[in-house]
Amino acid sequence: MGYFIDSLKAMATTFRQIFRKPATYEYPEVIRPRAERLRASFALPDDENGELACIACMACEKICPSQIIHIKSEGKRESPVTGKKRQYADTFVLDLTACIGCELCVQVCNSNAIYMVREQEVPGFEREDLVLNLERLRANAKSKTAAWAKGTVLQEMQELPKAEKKPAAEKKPAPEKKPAADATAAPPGDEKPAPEKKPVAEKKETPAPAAPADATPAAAAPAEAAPAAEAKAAAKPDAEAKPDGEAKPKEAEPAKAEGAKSDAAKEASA
Amino acid sequence: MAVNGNGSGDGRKRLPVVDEGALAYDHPLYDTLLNVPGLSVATTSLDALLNWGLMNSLWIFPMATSCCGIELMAAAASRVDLDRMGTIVRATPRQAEVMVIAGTITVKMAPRVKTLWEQMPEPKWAIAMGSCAISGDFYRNLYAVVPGIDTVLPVDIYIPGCPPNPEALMQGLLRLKEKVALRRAGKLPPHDDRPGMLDVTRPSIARLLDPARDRALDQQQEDSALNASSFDRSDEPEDGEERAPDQLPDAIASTPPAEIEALLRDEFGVTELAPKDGAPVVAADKHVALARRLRGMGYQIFVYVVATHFPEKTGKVVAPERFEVAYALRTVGAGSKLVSWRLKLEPGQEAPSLVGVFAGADWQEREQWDLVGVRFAGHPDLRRLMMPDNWEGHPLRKDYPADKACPPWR
Amino acid sequence: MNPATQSALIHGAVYGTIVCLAVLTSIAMGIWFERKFAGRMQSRIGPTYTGPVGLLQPVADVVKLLQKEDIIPRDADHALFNLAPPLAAIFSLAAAAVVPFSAKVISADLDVGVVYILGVGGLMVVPTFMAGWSSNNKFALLGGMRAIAQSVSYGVPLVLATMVPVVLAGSLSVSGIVDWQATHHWFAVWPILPGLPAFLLFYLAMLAESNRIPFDIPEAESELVAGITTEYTGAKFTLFYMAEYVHTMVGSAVAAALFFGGWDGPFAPGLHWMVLKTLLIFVSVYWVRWSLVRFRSDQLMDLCWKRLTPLGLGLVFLAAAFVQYWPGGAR
Amino acid sequence: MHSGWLSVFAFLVVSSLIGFGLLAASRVIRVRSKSDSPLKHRTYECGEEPAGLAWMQFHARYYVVAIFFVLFDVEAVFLFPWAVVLRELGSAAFVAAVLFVVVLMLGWLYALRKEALQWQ
Repeated sequence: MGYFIDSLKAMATTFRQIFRKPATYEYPEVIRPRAERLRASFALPDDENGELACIACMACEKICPSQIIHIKSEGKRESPVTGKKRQYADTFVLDLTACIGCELCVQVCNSNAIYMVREQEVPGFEREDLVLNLERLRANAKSKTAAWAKGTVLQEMQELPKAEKKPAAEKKPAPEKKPAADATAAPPGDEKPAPEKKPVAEKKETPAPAAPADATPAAAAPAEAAPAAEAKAAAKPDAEAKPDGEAKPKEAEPAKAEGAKSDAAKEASA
Repeated sequence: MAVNGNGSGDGRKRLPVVDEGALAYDHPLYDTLLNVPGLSVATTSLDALLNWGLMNSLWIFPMATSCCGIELMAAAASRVDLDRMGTIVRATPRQAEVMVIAGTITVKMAPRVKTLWEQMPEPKWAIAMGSCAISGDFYRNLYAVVPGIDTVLPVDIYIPGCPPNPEALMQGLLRLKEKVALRRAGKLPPHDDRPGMLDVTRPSIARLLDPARDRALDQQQEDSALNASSFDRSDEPEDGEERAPDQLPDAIASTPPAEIEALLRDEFGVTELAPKDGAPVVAADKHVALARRLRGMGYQIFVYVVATHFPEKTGKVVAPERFEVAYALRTVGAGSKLVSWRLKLEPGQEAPSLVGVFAGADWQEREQWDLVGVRFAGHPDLRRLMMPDNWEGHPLRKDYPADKACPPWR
Repeated sequence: MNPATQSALIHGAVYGTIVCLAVLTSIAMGIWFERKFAGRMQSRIGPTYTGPVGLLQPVADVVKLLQKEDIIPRDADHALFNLAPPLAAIFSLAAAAVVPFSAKVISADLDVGVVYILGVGGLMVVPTFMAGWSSNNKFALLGGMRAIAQSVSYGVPLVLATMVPVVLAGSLSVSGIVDWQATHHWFAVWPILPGLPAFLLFYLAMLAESNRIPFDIPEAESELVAGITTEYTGAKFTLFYMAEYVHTMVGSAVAAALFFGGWDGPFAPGLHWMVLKTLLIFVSVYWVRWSLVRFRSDQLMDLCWKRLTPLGLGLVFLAAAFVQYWPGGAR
Repeated sequence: MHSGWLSVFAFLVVSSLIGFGLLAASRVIRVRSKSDSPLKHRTYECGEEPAGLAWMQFHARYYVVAIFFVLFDVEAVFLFPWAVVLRELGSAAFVAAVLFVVVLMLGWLYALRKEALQWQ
């Protein structure tokens, strides 16, 4: 008997429910308010000068756990707007088919050049429809609302207390051979990324002043100067790629090391 | 593995052209009707009616293997309410049109998914919901995960997200409706040909309907699905023949650890302690006796058996390849005490099985054999537990390549 | 063929067509209504896309189901497998033959209509078990076994509940019982003691016979996938799906005729009253369905054999006593 | 009376037409799969290989239910004619039927006490 009374109570509950307003949002017509932190897709915004903010530092590509970001840059060139030399992401492919939405790429971006948006990408008929290229990512920046935070904001939230930050910052100015390694792991916010990238580019260029200075062709190197020839061969592709690199031999130490070797090569060839 | 697309002149790869127009079914009697002169108006309107019915009643078969399944459930609930577009969830594939693959598909699951897909009646569609189903997500290079379910069955709609929210599933179903309409009209869905992205999305095996796909692979996958659970049952125990644990006295007041130490030292000759945690290393031939003895002393819960593979070390520290098997037992009740010990095994050496002492050791030892490859001497039923029965190798050995392919599924 | 035979056949065929089509149409709308109703109970909306307010949703479902591929499992018994769905549809419809939808609209006015309804209703267990057995599927077989146990058990309270109006009206003809109620009083109203409990008993047994929640253990989705229909695709599944609803609908009509005076009612023609009463009972079935949870198998059996069967017998004798000893009860 | 059964027959024909007609209609418009995969025709068992046939012997425990059903249905067969003519026969018939059912219910009580009506 108790069961039947309970059943009647249950039926009364469901009956009352009929006259309440349904909780449904009729999706395509009515869009439920999106949560502030909903992260669905990506966007590449422009910087204040109206050009792509991304400087192809590859930090996001390196940190991505799913390895879905692929950036290619064709090196530095002059900005048509500001006239300054900077690096551009010439291809930026983000494969949304394997994205886990962890937002790490946003967190490591020092130039706020990538952020996540709240609107979902439209489901695709093909896997390729879900691959975001540069155009789609830039279009997203214009058409979609950004999720809750961008790179520097997130970095500030995670910033360590000042006292601990100091030694990390001091370590930086003493790179022996690889200033590139610090570029990705740079402590947030202490330097603008653009100058930080410079050593990377320069490191490639450092051998240049020595090798092509006296125009020593590799073929002319005699066989007895084996270590010198090796050093030269290693230096050569770079030298060819960037013949104008001799203009700034800034990093003294690596240049000296290379220079010593190429001096030997010079003597040998003479 | 597979070469995708038709390489064009400028050396940039093009996207594979999927043969969407080729329906997996035909309409024999109906097609005849369509060709009868004079009936064309009637059949055209009939065609429109049939298509309308198909579009507006897409029933779902949920292939929910992980977290995306929760969103799938949420999509059927009040906020989004898939029922608005006539979509209900059927538990049997025989009555569903749309298989929603929501979650990671492992190599062991893939034959089952294939079977269920085949068991759905035509016309049918598949929706890959979420990154794992689309591409295998960041497990896509892992030995046990299928790199995208479209390598197993033809996927019609890809819903991005990890996981996609319920609205995204609804949107996917609406997109599917578009596709159903197009397919009946003999048209292809709009295809955005963006060259140069292929390397990014290419799965390690060519997907279904891809022209580059090896047709033999379809057959292999089907054969594999047909024999998904076929294994040698000859060494399986008959009914009622299962080995019962030895009869031992019930729990006695648990022994203090110092006493155990003495016992190990004096009776079982333990001299060596494992580095780091100091667990005693017991000789393999004495270890069953030790377990029996400990059980008699009140350690009645078999906690774990964990095997670890140590590959051969060269360089500064030279060490031969070996396996270590860790065991742990617990006492029953409050203030429970733990005792653990190790076995060190050379490659090929077998660890005596504890199944005779603890019934719970059965599956745990099977798991360790399956994943690490330590054999347990005297185990009644030592076969694969986690991996498919036809799996080669033991994936948790250190020398096992993490991205090893397991044909035909990856 | 003599004219009487001919006219009887024509009468049966014409009214049969009308009744069958009317029942099928109303169950199509019933399915729509159920989905809307269930939606609102669950704070949802229910079908909206297909047709105005989703009214054409059941039509779309049937159109879709009819064009689905037909799969017969290799291990199944093909003949039985194919025969079960149409049989289910026929048996569920057949009981409607003797239900009076108004004083005139009745396909076949049998003088043993009540027995006919019980007999045909009892036959429903045959296609159900046929489907369960021939599928050669363990889920389907278990569903079939449960269906048999349930139908057979609940057949007894059903028979006993039906016997109450028979005793009270002294007639085995459904239209006779309705006539008696029209001239005297509805049995659910008076005599209140055997009448209303007998209706409730009939209602419960009807839910169980048509495998409705809370008695839907033969197709408990959480355990048995889809019960007996696990292996059925397309048109055959449609027939089962239809049969289930027809069974409920016809059961509601019989309940309306036996306990609520059928077509009897003021102001409006009899047909309207009958349809209204039938639909109200039909809707209440869905109200129950979307409010309660299902019984366990043993609870189901306990309820039937330990509670409902003795209760039914008691009600029959209460009714008999009323007829015998209540002043004016016999007339 | 005779004509009633003829009408029922006609009704059954109509309902069979509906039942089989739907199947026939579906035969015309349904699709045929081009795939002849053996997986398609395999018994559904959640994607697993079916473990044997479902046609096996198992204990259904319906023996008692069947006996009870027969018992109570036969009782119903006796009671239906009695119910119809109760008015004419008067209280003697009422008492007789009560006695009959009391005897029946004694059997039911016995079964209850023997726990034959327990389902575990």
